[in-house]
Amino acid sequence: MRRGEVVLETRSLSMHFGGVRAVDRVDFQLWENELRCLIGPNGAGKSTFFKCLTGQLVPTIGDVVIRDIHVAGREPHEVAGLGVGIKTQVPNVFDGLTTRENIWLSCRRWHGARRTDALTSETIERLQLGEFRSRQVGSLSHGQRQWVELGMVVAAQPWLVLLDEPAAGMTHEETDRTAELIREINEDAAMIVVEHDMNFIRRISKKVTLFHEGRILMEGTMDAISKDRRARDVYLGHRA
Amino acid sequence: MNGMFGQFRGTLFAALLALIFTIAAPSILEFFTIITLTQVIGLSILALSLALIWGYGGILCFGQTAFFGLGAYSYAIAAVNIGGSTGAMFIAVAVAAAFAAVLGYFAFYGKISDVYLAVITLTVSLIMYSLIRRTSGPEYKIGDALLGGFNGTGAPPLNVPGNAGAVLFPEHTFYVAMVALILLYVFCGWLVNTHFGRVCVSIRENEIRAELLGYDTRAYKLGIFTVGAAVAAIGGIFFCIGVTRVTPDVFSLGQASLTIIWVIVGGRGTLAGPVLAAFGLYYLTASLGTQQVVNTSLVLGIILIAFVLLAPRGVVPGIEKLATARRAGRRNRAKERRMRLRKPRGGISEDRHETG
Amino acid sequence: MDLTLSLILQIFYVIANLALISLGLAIIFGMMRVINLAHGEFLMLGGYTVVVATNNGVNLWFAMLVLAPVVVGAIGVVVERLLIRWLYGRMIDTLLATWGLSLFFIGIITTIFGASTSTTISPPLGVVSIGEYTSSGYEMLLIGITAGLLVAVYLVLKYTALGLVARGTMQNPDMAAALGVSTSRIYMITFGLGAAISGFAGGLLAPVTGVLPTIGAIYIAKAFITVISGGASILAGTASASILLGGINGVVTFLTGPTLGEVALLAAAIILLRFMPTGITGRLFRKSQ
Amino acid sequence: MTINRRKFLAAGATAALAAPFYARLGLADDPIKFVSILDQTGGLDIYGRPMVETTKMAIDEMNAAGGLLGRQIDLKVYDPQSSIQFYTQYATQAAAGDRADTVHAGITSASREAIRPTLFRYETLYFYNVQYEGGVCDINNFCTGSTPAQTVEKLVPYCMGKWGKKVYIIAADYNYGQITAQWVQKYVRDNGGEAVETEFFPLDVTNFGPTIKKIQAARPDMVMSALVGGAHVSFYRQYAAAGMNASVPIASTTFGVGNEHRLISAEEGNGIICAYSYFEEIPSEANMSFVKRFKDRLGDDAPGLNELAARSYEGAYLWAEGVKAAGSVDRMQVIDALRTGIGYDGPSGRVQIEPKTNHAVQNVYLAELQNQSFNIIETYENQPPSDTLLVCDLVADPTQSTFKFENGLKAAGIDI
Repeated sequence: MRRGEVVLETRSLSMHFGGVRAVDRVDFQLWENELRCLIGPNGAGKSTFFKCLTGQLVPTIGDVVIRDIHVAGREPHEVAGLGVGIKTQVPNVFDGLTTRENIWLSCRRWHGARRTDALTSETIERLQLGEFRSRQVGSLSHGQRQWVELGMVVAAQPWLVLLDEPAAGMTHEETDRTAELIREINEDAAMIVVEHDMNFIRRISKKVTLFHEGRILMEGTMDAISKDRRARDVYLGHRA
Repeated sequence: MNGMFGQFRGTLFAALLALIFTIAAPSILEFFTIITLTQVIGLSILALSLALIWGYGGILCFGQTAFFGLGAYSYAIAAVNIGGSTGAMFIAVAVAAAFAAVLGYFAFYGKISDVYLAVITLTVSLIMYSLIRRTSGPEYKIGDALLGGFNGTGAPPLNVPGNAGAVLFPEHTFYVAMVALILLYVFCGWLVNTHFGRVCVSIRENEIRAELLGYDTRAYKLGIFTVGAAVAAIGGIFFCIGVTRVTPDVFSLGQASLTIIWVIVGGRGTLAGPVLAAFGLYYLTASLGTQQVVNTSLVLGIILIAFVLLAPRGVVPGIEKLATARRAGRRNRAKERRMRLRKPRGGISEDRHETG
Repeated sequence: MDLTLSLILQIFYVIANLALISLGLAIIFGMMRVINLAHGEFLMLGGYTVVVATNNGVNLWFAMLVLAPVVVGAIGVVVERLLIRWLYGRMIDTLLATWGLSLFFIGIITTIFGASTSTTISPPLGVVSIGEYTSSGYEMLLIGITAGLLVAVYLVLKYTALGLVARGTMQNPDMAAALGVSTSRIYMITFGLGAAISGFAGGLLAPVTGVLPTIGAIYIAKAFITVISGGASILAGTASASILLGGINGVVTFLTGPTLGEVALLAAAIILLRFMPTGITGRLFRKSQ
Repeated sequence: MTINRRKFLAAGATAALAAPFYARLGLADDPIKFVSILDQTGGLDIYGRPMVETTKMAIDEMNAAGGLLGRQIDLKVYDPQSSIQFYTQYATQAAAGDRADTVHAGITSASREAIRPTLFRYETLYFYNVQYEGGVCDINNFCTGSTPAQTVEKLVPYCMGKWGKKVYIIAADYNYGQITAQWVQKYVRDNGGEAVETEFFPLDVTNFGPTIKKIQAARPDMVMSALVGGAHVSFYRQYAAAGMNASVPIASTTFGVGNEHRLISAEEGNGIICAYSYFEEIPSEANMSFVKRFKDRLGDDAPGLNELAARSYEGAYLWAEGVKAAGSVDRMQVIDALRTGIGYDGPSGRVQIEPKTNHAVQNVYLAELQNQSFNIIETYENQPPSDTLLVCDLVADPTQSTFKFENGLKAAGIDI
């Protein structure tokens, strides 16, 4: 399991907005079946970095390679088309459609009609969304909508999953279930999770990448990072 | 499937009602009403086309009239040159769809925002309005068809396929038009329930999400836009056959606005609503024109203003909402109350139109 | 040489004319996101105010500069209170409402004054000569008034408390409300101001074009395209789009004739929107967004 | 394509369809049905409203005088709201629904061409009482307005003689303007003059600045205008504002018919010379009485009278003359009677149907505008529709129902 091949790689990836270098020459590698957390204070560039991976932003310089395919500058649907499941920061769901329809649309991208129906029911079961199956997603709570979106990611059975703040705005109980789900997903897929919540990261992570001012400050286990002075300065500095 | 997707049975039911109406028309309507219905059917097909691409595809095309008018003009010109209506209809639909495909390609692949797409399509329609009005000189001919500028050009009547001499009577043209409307209505109802249609609805709801699921949203939007243009072109064909003439007014700002208004009045997210709204507003306007007591514009203006204040969601969704509320109320009043304490339903999808 | 010079002046006038008929629409659309299909009728009402007032012996300048904006501005406030304010957040529905409003105004004016109204006014100020070519002095004055109007609106938006609050409210109504600003009042004033400027424009143009209840239809499409081509920034957008579209229209009209002039204007707008989908100012003046 | 009514009724299979149809066939002492379809709202209302008022006046007068053939006349007015689609709607309603005995309808040629085939198909007599470009050749359609050859032929030589031979032509960009401009060019040439430029304007143009500069550069002796509609009124104002009306005078066959002379001030309009088959200021007994009756009827709100309004009145009376002569309202009998050369002596003088074209032989007047009213300066009596006569002969072929748009020009020797 450990250290198979590299499934996602960035090569001196940079994203400039005017004079601001939101992401600055980042070299990053993700291995098969790895679960990597990206952390960093606000404005560290992790969300911009994430958007470069998903195709929502076109990097100024550098490249993103997913399984030997160059994807920098490609459309998000082309990235997703490689079998990558993506969840963005704000709950990005189809508010006017029901829970079931949301998940159905995700499955149907990959499977025929009959398989989709089965898989949709399965996913709803797995995420315990049965109660809201026929409710319009727009009428659900924030945490519930986050779950619907996670359901959409899972339902497509991706081999690589990119999550941006999956636990944001969730209740304690919901966060627990999310952590559990992420571990479950990680059994079949490599993952990148962008997160703020240190406690949450502690529960899921194996390896963490710390961003600061557009660059990777350090990589290591959560324990190692939380003991490091530089890392504490980064956070404390911003807290002050 | 239920919710947004689950309306196909209702579509078939409405189509059946329309079919019964068609068959019963001669015994319940006056003869002249039947023969003037053809042009109204043409307009209602235009309403249907916008109901499809705006109500379901989320594409606010302010210039749907561009395809409507292009269909009408192409039909008139082709029918004069070919000397028969059947081939001309296919040509008209192909011209409008091809034009929409090119325009849509530039718009969607150029990532033009929603509001500006609305304006660009309107501008295209207005350019056609200006250009076609430029053609009043005798030198503006396509084959045997004189374009006629401001005065427009005559639109030949329908004939039996393969026999250009066998021209249909106006009352028979009504049947053809009505059947076309019903078939197109069922087609649109079927389309929005296919995988393609559902993806289009999802793009309306959240384009980024659809893209992140791996759908090439540009291609889907282009697809439904082109289909909508083809439907609008069929509307244009029947409209000009009904009027017996096509004039530049088909491209005008007034006609473009009216098309949007049908969909607002009928309700976004339904197919039958805008179609009925087109019929209703037409006959309201036509009947106002038969009286001499008050100014027609004045009355029509007041009715529209009152409508927007009193029935903000459109007629059909308003009725549907009432009906659902009553049914749900009977089933489970307590649950309804709980839901109402949370967020108002559907608010978010409407908000999308305001940004941009 | 004389011809060139007088032609340049003429093109300035075409540009000023376009800016004048668009500005009221730009304010209402830019700040409130309301597409006002009754914009042409606001211009028409301004024109009628001037014609009716002068027919009853009121001084032409007073009617144009004071009465027209005040009357139409007041109508705008009433319309906002009775109709538009119920529709905030339903931008598309304002299309239907203002379409109805447009028909209503045409109907009521036709009912009161008939299909046409006799007038005695003509453009004041006589003739300006450049060599052998003559231009209307009043048209030259309109260029100046339009420029002045743009500057005045700019100053109001930029430097007065009202302008600042209005811009803030348009950006983020919730935030402004939290600051204790009555958004409802701001919308009312903005709509009234937009209507007043439209009325002002309509009044100024009355001596040049005459008035009819249905004359609004002539303006609305052109004003709409100018505003959209201009993009997000109300003033810079309206001004730059007027210069570009009016310039093209004026030059092509002179070179080939008025029909192609109109077509060139519309084609320029399409090309513009293709390459700058958010309008001129969206691309060139990002800050103004 | 024609529906033969008798055949229709005989066919048992269509009986169900035809039921509402024949139920409406009137009895002998039912009122005669007169339908008027004219725009009273929308951009064309400046033309349509006066026409409706004079039509109402004509029918009221006839009824007050005991009606026609001892029957009252029932006037039904439809307002198509400046929209072609409603013309088709109401024409069908009038023909197949109301079973009208005559339909007087249409302002633009577009509206006429939309309803002419419908009324021919449903065998309903049709009067078009508007000045237009000529060329209609339809046994069922009487066009009583003046056509370019009637007015332009008189106006151009008169004005060239008065002002000079260099003519600058401006015209509205639609059929009427295009064809009128061609006729103007022809008569300018025929009279030894030169048309220095011909320009066409879309109907919604309000800014004439660039054109006025071009006129200044071209230095013509006169401007010949065939501008039309509310927007084009701006031209006369802007022309005067640039001081041009003092140096280069204007002649027109379209100015005044939409009450343009009251929409601009006296100084702006003074000196414009126009040609029509009717002016409100015609000093004849018949006209002064007509104007007085009209003003008494409508009081202060009375719109100005022009060729369209007067001809709508005269058109109604001309039809009544036909009915009286035929002794019946039957369509073919009335058509035949009208084509025997009967006429009506109305406010504009004698109006008489020319049987080859179903157009009117009528007086043509030239008038000069002073202080918002026209002074008649020339009168030409009994002018034939010489343009349409070149292409149309309904005596030789009385089954025709066409609009010879191009042929009229070709026959006149005008290149297209």
